[in-house]
Amino acid sequence: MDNNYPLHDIDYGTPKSVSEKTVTLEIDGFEVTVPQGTSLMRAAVVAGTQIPKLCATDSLEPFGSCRLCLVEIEGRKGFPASCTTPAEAGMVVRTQTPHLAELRRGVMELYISDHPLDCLTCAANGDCELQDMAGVVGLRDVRYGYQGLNHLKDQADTSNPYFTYDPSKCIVCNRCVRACEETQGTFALTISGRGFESRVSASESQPFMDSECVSCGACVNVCPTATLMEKTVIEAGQPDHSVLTTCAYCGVGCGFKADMKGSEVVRMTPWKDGKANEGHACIKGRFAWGYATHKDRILKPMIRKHITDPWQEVSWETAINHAASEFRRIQAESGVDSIGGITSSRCTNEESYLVQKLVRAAFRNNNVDTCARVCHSPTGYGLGQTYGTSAGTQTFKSVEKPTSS
Amino acid sequence: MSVKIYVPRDSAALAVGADEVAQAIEQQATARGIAIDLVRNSSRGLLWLEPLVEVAVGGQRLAYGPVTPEAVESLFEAGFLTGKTHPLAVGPIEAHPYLKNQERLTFVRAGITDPLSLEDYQAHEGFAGLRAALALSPADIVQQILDSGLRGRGGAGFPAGIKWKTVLQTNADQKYVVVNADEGDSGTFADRMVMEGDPFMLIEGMIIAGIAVGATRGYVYIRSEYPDAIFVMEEAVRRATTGGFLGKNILGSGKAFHIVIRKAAGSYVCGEETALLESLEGKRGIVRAKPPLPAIVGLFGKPTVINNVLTLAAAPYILSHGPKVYADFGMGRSRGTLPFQLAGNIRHGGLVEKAFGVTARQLIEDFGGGTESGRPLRAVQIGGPLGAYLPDSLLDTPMDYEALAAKGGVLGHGGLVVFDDTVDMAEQARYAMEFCAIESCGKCTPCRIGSTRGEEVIQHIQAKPAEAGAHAKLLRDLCSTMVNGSLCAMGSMTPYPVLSALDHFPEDFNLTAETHKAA
Amino acid sequence: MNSMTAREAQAVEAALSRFQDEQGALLPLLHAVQDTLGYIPKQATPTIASAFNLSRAEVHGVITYYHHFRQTEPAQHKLALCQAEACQARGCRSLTEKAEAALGCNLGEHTKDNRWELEPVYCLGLCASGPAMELDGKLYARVTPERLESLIRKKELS
Amino acid sequence: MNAEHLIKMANDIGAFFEAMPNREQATKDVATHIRKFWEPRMQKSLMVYLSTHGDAGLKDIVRDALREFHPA
Amino acid sequence: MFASRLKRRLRAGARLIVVDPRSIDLVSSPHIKADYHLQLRPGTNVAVINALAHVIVTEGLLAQDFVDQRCDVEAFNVWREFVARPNNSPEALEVMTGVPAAKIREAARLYATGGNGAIYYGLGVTEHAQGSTMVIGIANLAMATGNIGREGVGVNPLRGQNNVQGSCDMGSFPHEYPGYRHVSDDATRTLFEKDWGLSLRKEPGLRIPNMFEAAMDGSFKGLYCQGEDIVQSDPDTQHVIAALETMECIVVQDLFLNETAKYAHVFLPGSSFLEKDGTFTNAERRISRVRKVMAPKAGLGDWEVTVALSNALGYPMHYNDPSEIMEEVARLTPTFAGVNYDKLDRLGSVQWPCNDEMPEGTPLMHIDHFVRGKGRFLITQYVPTDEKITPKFPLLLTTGRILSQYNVGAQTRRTDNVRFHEEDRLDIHPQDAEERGIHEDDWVGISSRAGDTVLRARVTERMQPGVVYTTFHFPESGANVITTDNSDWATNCPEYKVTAVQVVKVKHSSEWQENYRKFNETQLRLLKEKVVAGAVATVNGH
Repeated sequence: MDNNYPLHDIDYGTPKSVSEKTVTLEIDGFEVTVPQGTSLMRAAVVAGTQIPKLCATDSLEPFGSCRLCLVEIEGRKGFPASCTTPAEAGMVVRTQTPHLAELRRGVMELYISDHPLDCLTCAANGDCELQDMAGVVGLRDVRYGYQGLNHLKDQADTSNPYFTYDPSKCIVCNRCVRACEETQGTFALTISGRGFESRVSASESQPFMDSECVSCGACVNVCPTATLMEKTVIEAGQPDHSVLTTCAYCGVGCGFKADMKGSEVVRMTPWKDGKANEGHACIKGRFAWGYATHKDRILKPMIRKHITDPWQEVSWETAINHAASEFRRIQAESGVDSIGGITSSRCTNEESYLVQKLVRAAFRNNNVDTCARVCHSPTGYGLGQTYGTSAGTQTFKSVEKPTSS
Repeated sequence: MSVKIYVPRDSAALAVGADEVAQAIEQQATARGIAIDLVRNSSRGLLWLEPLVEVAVGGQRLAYGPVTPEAVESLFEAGFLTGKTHPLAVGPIEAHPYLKNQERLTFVRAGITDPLSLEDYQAHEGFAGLRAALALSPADIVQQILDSGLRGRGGAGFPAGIKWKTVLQTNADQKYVVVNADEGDSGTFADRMVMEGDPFMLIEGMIIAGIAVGATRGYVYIRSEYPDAIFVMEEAVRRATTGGFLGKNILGSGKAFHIVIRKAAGSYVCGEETALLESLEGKRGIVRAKPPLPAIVGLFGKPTVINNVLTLAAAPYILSHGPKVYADFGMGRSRGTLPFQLAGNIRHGGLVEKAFGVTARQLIEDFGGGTESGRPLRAVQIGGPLGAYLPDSLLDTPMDYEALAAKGGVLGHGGLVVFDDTVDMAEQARYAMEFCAIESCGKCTPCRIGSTRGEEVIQHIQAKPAEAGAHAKLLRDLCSTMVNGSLCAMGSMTPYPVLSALDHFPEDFNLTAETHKAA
Repeated sequence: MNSMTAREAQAVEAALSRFQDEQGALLPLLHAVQDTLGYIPKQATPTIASAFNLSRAEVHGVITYYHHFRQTEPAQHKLALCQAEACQARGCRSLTEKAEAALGCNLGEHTKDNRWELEPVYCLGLCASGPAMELDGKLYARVTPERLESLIRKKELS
Repeated sequence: MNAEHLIKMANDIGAFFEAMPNREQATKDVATHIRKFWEPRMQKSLMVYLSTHGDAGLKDIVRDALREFHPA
Repeated sequence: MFASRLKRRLRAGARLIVVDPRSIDLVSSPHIKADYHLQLRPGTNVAVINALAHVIVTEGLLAQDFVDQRCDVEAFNVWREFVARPNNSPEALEVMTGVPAAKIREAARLYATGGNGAIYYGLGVTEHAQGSTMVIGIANLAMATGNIGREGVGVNPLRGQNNVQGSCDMGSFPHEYPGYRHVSDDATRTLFEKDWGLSLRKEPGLRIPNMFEAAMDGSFKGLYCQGEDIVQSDPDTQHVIAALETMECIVVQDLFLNETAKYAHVFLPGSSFLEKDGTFTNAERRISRVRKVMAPKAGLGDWEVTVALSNALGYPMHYNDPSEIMEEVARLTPTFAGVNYDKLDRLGSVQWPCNDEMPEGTPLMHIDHFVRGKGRFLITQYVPTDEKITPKFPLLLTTGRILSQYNVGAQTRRTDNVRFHEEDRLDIHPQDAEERGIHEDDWVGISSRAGDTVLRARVTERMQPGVVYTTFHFPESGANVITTDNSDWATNCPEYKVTAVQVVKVKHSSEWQENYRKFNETQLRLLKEKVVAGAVATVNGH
């Protein structure tokens, strides 16, 4: 299909800085200029280098917990985390040195010492950042063994109909907790306990369905492992291609990637560059798309004489000709104005346009209305009368504009 | 005229029966029909002598200690009220070499005054620093702190004046002064002694900082293990407010400052400044990534001076005596004095305030009198649970941030914990990892998982001598990951005691010279 | 969901009325509840969360983070023995063994009849006079095994 | 069409415009609104009803506005 | 979704005024606390907006410069005189609205002086007898305070359905061509007549409620209904059904046999959004592409069905692809002149107007001047709704939706979302519940002058005393059996938000529900017993 869109977007690690001022620095010998406030991690991506990372993702504020993204900066002691260190003019940064390699391997060795070794049968196989990073840092051995204290026996929570939470695979990167706070604003997740016992907890360490979770999927979206995972992907496996589209539920019009396996949807992922939603979504668009293949779908045209009659399944041609002849008959008997049409706010612009054209040009009257009648027709009237346009005045993003005028 | 008798109420005295002693003294006095004026002072820091009872006789304070309730009757019998001798007699306390040989700038009033008496405080130079500060511009106050060379006493040793300056120069509608009184290091108790023994000094230091940087609210974050300090500080804030030293109009200056005492809830990491701020905000006390610095984005997102108790407690002296007097003490970049705390297996445990530069050996032998057990000293842990264990051979190192660091040591909060030769250093190393595992906030991976693995690896070394070499290597690699990779000192310094034990006492780790070298 | 007992509700209400409007005062509130009841009832989490404009998750996260806070009723007597280095240097390890033997429960546990709980504590600030401990809120230093046994006996009789 | 409904709808329109200070303009606005939004059948039904039953139920402004509409 | 963005801004320090009869989550939820919750009585919106305007005018909080430069000053003066009248003061309206005057005053001051002020609203504004008046009142308020024409301000309806904006833009209203041009406008009509090759009518057509009226009258007998379930979603269900039952040919095009299809004579299978190419226009006028990820399951796309019907009716339509439909829209609609699929593919999306002047679209409207030229104030006399409480119907019912369900629920009820919202419930304040002996989970009968139904009760302090609430996601709930035929004076938008009702504890479902159950069983049986393809179709006309 020519509609294909990359399955995985580039992850810049930290959000874009909006500063108009720029700084120029050197990363691994390459000069790069970025807006002031840009993290070293993001600047590195701009310069063409992906610094290893697990807790950072560009939809969330930097957190600095995984310690894989450490770098060396000339003239500075230690190994600052590139996600939380802003780029400064004149900095000379190295993202790959033997010492950094050793450090990253050391951290990965710790991660894997408390992680199941079931990559091949894991639902995230092929789409797991932990797996990727183990490869990137060249982890070859876990000298701690696997007999130490661990969470491998933690039980998965499958209470949510759309995704599972498997704490045995959790690396406590806090991405889910932060997404629930920063992206969704529900604060349904936290970490319970501390130290080695730190565990992602829905509300009061409850099953997700009993918690404050509203199933928006933001946590699932940012999870770098198989800890929070769509059940559809667990069942069907990883998608093989992706098509950009727009959610058909509410008036926000979220951009989505339909992640496909052949002609089957396996996941709807909110599109990062969708301007209405910027990578976020709600339970409906994210998960409630199964109706499209529901057994209740009627796939053959049907006709009947009276509503007390059984339906007759017929060909498209028969059905359409029947409808047309009925309409013509009614118009002949009761006048041109005795029929009409209703367009749907659920259908596309093109479809709505055609239905109103059908009414005006083929029915030869203006008896066309839309279900917007029963919701927003006063908006159209009121704003039309006062401002001259029957529509909202701003972009959604406008709400994020600071208060001062 | 009634006789003035002093019985400390510092918790180190209370824990060994000071209240019972005070009660016994009152009973005896009543029974004998003697009028006494019993003052509950604080401790002077000669803790092996607590409860240390003092009697004011002829312009001197004569001390007896350690006094038990049972010994009180004999003290009366012996005529201690007129300074007569007794087996527990210590003599004129101020002449005691332990005290006489100190350089007390911060602990100048400790044990002398009634900690909660505003009159007593002011009679002993109290609030002189504040009055001096009120006559200065904020920038001038900050300059005096800079000139004094005062460095943060919490362990990191960052110049206090630079912090203050940053806060002063950051514009905000609200700024804060936060006192880090989460003194969780084993072997340290100087903060506690300041708060219990001279709380107005800390309050005065906070007000000075507030005026200097433009903050009107202050918080004191005190660990929940210090109930007495919390009680005394709360009472002191109440009294200082009533006395016009706190509130909307400090001493009629038109400047405002309010103090809230907050109790911690059992988290060592909350002694790290950003975790402390999280905790004050009512959150999980996990460490924030820096930048931004608390001086710019601190408590509730506002510019915040966050200093240790001893740091702020030094401010009144600097302001009242001038920065030069203070800076004249010390050595190198470590200016002024540090209240050292002698703890663990030591004969004369207590608080010794000395200028930087004194050696550990001087502290332990000259002041501390060697081990309490009388057995040979084997190791001293300096700077709390994240501090290195030093063997006897390194005890002549001067106590100065840089000089100690050069020897792999950490001055930290100035606590020295002495161990005799019965100590098992592998067990001490294991404990360091265990403590980290118990207290890790869980945010960063090297600390969260590394501490648990560290404990396991050391257990392995202890249990399987044959594999000690390979595991010692793994332990060193882990320590390197923790040192270089951790987000805060909890993870990055836990390896200090571990590695120092491994380096100086390999025999305790089942290592031979050969396997030790290989690891 | 179970609701709080009248006593619990009253304690939570009283604490809320003191701290609800103070910025960031979740810890003081939790302390106040625990100081009154000896623990923070699990059922109080939703009430506290809504009063503080927090989620239940956040309150839960805070309560479980701090070792001082507990959600179960404490034993009748609490003995906390310092386990930190300064007390180690002065024999806290053997003192702990004594306590475990005397009470019949391990460190970090409580007795079967819930009359005693034996907790570790990491530094009471009595490092020059260890081993130190806290028994039902009162501090003791230079504790000898004999002294510990006599204190336990005294509590048992009371 | 149900005349009662139509009268109510017309009066509701009248109620909005009658608050305007310029009565002449307001009356015109009522008429314009009906013309622009009511399908001819509705306009006609109302006019027929009024011509047979009288306009007692109408607001004054609506009555004035409807003068422009000629009964079918 | 939008709430997440809004809350982010609130957490960053923005202040919030909530006007809602219910204590919704936005009033108080983690890290969100409204500065003012104006908890008005349902149906008094216009009174509240007038009171807010009164405070702004009489306390000198107007953005006079903005008004002078940007608005029709004469109309403004009329408005100012109107809202300044004592009968529009918060104090005068306090008893009626139930909102303390002082709160209104403080909220008005905050909106007028708190820096950028933006208004976001949903159906609580529009679905009233005075829905249009309220929208005008909101528009007035934004102009009076200069909160229009730059980032961070504005008037923003939040649309319930994916393409509410688009279907209106596309000329779905009986009085308007695409681009909101009246059918009586000769120039526009001529344009379409030329393009479509025939003459067009200049009188407005029937609106949905008018269609029902005309059906009852016998003058409306055939309907082509694409993707809407009027039986479940329109008010006064029994009236709607009665109207449909009189009709001779109802053609329903949908994914499922929805409630309306149960009254239909022809069922044409529809396609889901996954099966179609096209565009949706969201609440911010953003036109985004919908892309086909699978072939239409029924063989034909929705647009192809409409084309086929038109062809069968003798008006031939020729399109090879939906992009050609958009080309026609662009050709005939000035605000869409610059829209085409290539551009949408390139930019991701564009916001109309998109034309030569604004080739990449218009994120922000009314920057230097209003689209109509000068902004026009209109006075907004408060007219109480006819739905008033009486001894027989002493409570006010207001209806709405819940996050996990979508409108009539035809889709979401067929997903696991039902586990988040298994049934429609009646929310009732503890005081009202106690008076009636109602406890949580009890079955309660709700009756209005339109009809009655039975739901289970949820006793909650989110409600104010005297007001009850339910959702309408499940057909068997019959929420719209209760709602009346009252509607907005200007547009006939139904007054879903105010219905006088009584609520009593009951043991059985309502008569309507019993009838519905039987009817539904019959219809499902008729579907099951359908004569399958291959059999001879012998449906003849009348």
